Amino acid sequence: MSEDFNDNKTIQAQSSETISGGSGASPDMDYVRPAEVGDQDLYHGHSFITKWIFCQDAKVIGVQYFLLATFTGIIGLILSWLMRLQLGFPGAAGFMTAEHYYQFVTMHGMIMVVYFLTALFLGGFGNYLIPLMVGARDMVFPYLNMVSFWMFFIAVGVLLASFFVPGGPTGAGWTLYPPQTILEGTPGSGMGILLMCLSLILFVAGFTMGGLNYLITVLQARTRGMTLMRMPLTVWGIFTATVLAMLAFPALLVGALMMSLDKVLGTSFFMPTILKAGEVLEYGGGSPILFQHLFWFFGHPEVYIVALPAFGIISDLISVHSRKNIFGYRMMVWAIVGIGGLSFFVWAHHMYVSGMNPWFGFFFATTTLIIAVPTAMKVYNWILTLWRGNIRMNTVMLWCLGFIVTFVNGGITGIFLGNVTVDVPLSDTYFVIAHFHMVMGIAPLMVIMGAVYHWFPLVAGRFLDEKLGKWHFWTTFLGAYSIYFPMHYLGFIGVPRRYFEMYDSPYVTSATGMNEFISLAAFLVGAAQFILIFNIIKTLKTGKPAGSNPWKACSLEWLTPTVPPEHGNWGDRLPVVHRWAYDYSVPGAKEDFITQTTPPSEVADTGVEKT
Amino acid sequence: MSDPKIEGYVFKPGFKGMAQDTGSDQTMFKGVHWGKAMMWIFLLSDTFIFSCFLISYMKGRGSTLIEWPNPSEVFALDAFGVPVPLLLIAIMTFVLITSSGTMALAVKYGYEKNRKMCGWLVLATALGGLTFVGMQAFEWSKLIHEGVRPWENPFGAPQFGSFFFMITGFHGTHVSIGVIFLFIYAYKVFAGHYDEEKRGWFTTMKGNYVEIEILGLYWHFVDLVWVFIFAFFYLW
Amino acid sequence: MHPGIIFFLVILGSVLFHIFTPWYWTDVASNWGGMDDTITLTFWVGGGVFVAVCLFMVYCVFKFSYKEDRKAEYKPEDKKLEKILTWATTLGVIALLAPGLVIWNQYITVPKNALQIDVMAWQWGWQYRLPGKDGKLGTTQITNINENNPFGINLDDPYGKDDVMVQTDVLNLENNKPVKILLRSVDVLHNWYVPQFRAKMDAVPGIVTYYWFEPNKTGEYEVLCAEYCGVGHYAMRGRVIVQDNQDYENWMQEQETFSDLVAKQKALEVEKTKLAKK
Amino acid sequence: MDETKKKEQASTHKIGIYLWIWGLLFVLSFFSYMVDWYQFQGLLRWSLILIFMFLKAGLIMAFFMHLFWERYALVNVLLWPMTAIACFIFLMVAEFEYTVFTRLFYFVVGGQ
Repeated sequence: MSEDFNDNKTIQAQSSETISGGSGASPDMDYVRPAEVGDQDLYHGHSFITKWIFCQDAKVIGVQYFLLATFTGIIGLILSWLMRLQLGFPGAAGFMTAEHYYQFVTMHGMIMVVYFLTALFLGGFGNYLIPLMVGARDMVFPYLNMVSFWMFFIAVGVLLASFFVPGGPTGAGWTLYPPQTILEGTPGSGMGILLMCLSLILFVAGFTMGGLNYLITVLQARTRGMTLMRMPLTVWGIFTATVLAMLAFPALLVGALMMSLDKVLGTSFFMPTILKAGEVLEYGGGSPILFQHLFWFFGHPEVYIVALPAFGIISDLISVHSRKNIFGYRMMVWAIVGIGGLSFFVWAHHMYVSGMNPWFGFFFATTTLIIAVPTAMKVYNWILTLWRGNIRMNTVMLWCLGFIVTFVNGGITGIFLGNVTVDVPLSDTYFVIAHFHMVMGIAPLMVIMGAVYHWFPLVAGRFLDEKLGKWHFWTTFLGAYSIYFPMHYLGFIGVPRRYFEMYDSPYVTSATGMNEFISLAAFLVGAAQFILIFNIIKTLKTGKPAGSNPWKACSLEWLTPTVPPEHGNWGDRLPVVHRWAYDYSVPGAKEDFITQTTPPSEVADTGVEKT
Repeated sequence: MSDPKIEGYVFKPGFKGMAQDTGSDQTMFKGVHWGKAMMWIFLLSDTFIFSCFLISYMKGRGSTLIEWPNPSEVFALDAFGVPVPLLLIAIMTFVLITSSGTMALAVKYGYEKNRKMCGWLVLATALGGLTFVGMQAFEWSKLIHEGVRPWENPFGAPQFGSFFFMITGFHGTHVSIGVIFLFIYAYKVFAGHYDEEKRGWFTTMKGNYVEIEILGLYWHFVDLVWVFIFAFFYLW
Repeated sequence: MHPGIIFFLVILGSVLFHIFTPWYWTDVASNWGGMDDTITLTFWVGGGVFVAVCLFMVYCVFKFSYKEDRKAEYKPEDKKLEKILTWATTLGVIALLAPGLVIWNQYITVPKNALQIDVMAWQWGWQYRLPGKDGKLGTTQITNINENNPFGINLDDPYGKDDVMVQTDVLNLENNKPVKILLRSVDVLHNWYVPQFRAKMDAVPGIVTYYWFEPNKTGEYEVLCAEYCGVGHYAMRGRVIVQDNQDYENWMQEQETFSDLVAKQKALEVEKTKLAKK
Repeated sequence: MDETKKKEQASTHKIGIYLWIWGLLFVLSFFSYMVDWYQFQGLLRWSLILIFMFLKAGLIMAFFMHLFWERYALVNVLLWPMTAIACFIFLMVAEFEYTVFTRLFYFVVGGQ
């Protein structure tokens, strides 16, 4: 090995060859190593089918992911309306039986967490933004990327098919805890649960293909000058989330497979001896807790699979629209990586009252509260980015502010639930529902919406309508906050979750009014999302043209030769990166931003501190 | 392999080198082909799958009160009238390690652009894999014949059969997929796709002998998993 | 209207809601008042952070709104400030965690004098078994369960003979006497939860789980199932009556033991065979 | 052309090392088989099984999969996630011991 090492004679590349443009004040200053890997060959589609359907362009795949995830999300939204209708106004919907209610609860949860949020952040934003932001022509394996989307498509198809099989979709709760998941007495315990498991397995397989793409693109296909520590935080968030997904989904896959075997073959992985309707079933010796461990070994990283891309994206949005660099970039990166790593050591905080080994409580409470520190640091850095900034109060910024409020609120209630003692009275109550909807429902939704308003000018070349956007924001934010903030207090009373009819002890009857109010707010918030759809349709044709780099951002995705970027992204020459993505308001600079591709010699007389 | 040569980049050894590679632009794994990096990350993910299987197996076996069948006896085979413990498993291990060795040599000859040697060795690996799958099929049918089912078995805890069929089945699927790809790649080597840098069927990338190493990684991983299954399932 | 005002009103509204809410926890009726204290502590610390962060945000929104002629500050990092914030957060977290762990330690350490109660759950109901004069519960097996042996007590276990069986969903408890709830389930997951006692734990088929508490207010309380267990989950209720020593003893006298039941069944059997013979 | 060929050959290893490792793997497999043949029990069995297993796994990864020659950046990325697996294993051992304890205590042995 050491011999090989000595052979490494470096050749100083000719600087004239490597400078990209530049005034040439000091060539050495602008030197960037030549490319290590040759330019990527891409398959360019010719027909409608290869250009828009079976397409290998990551940007199109990203939009496909976005649209399909949104479609699935709307189904999840409608299910939530039906649930809230039953809870707020029992009996208002005649067809609503307990079976249906539990089926809707289950499908709502699974759709929103896996098929909506995960697919949208990683499949949607990941595909669109990663190649653009790291300066690649496309994902490294475009064909695999295409297959990934179509696997997702099939997975969604299988999931939705379960609505139409005998017995309907599974109604086991999105956590799918055995034994009840596959026993009579739970709706959809026949075909429903099998299709759910199959759909999850397909999703994991498809996602693995996409995930490998995202990871290798970030690790191995960055453009010249793009170091890891110059990447926008969006890429960091999506990248780390993908790492988590690659390592966490296996546990879900294994759990789903074993549960299917329990159902189909009658194995007893998760099934102990069971007495049902006076008869002892042919199961024995299995361990229901094992499934819970497998599920949450996946499930907790899954929370961060949703949260980390949101953290990354929001950091970029806040920075761009405050015209100020993100505060403590290094800290932000390490916080993302640290949260990601720690998330594999906290899973059983979902299981404090599950009957697992009671001593685990100490371990998991400690690790869980440790994870609160990097998370808090991120929050501080967001508001410190606003501080002494020059804040544009547009729709994107409003979504960011909405995110901060809801995320801090949900994060704080997370500390309640992560601390083992406090969790005991609150777990399995509405407090939990309120907490996770606030922190991984509403907060990521704020980010998605902010990101849509922010990047729509890039994707479509036109601005979304600001006025409609503000209406959209305020109804969503105020509505969602008034759904979930009061809901915590139902949990304090001790109302358990997953009740078809609200628990009507004397303590709760007083809360009927609040329940109705929550339902009304839920209808309103759901309806408000259609403002966005209307806005998109309206502005696709008539919106104000955006032109190049409309927000005056520094990062690479805005610097493509054409808007919207075409297949291959960069025209003839890949960009060369000279600095991080956050050089806003540098003293002495002509404008209040310096793009990542600006060579140092051009801004030699400004006060740039970090490159 | 050894450090590649990259224009304008001085390699540092050890952890310093790691910090430098990580902090550099363009690539983190210097000189590592995209496909190879992908295969490594995929194998990492697959490691988690097999780990979850084996951890579940440990949990399941550890918490049952019914006695676990003694694998040494269950998997014994009569040789000339004498029951030899784990005989078939020992031969299977031998076959798989043999095929791993031929694969390793195939990679070496591939990088040396020795088309003939590489092709024959990949083919030999494929045949080894096929033998392994065949023996596994024999083992399954023998056990099924003896009354072992995924849900019950005459020897003890019912989970024995469940975990046996699930884990060896999942591993066997990996081997079978590997065998299919080995045959395909043997054909590609003999046809000279890597010498003339022919593009693949589903990719725009140029053919390169690094693909043999990528396939090799997968194949060695299958062997690696077998090492763990052998230790935990058959020897425990 | 400036958006900052609305954000401010949201924060103010949250605080006011918390102060004036008519919906809050029920009066604690067990020894787990410490849980309420940790919640209150978390509220003070967490709520303080929430309000501080959000108000700071509102301040920034007002103070640093976009102006054409202003340039934002350029300061990529402030190591000192970040260090201070990290340590302050760490301290806060430790302050929250430490009492939590102490009380958890109490939660999983059952006092020696606690009365053991076997809570058996099924879809969808509860029944209870208390130790007899020997103070010990007999072992059980789900496969033993039949109408003569509703709890599946192992017949060869001497401790099981005098076990007191409560085959309704009403359980009586003695005030100020610690009880250890031993949970088991014959089919799926359940959770025996009385909001006023604060404590809860899942009943898991195949194993026995436990928790303990000491009721300290007489009265009648409702038992809820707090772990989803199929379509009947929302209606799976029970009742607990906490009584003073005398009432409790009286109630205890009325209950049937396992050997009573066996004897009764045997007598019935004899009667039957007699009738058949006639 | 000549130079590039030389370079490529320098990047592969001598055949001897592969044959050596190959042989070692056979020997180690034989040893672990012998653990069962001689019916070692208890701690000895476990430590021998684990030692041979890790040696075999290590040899395959280090030489057949070339990890020994890879740069630390790759090696570290591959090995750090194993801590999560280790944590999972460790906790599941504690979990199955607890499960089997409650099963024995409440369903078989009794005398509480």
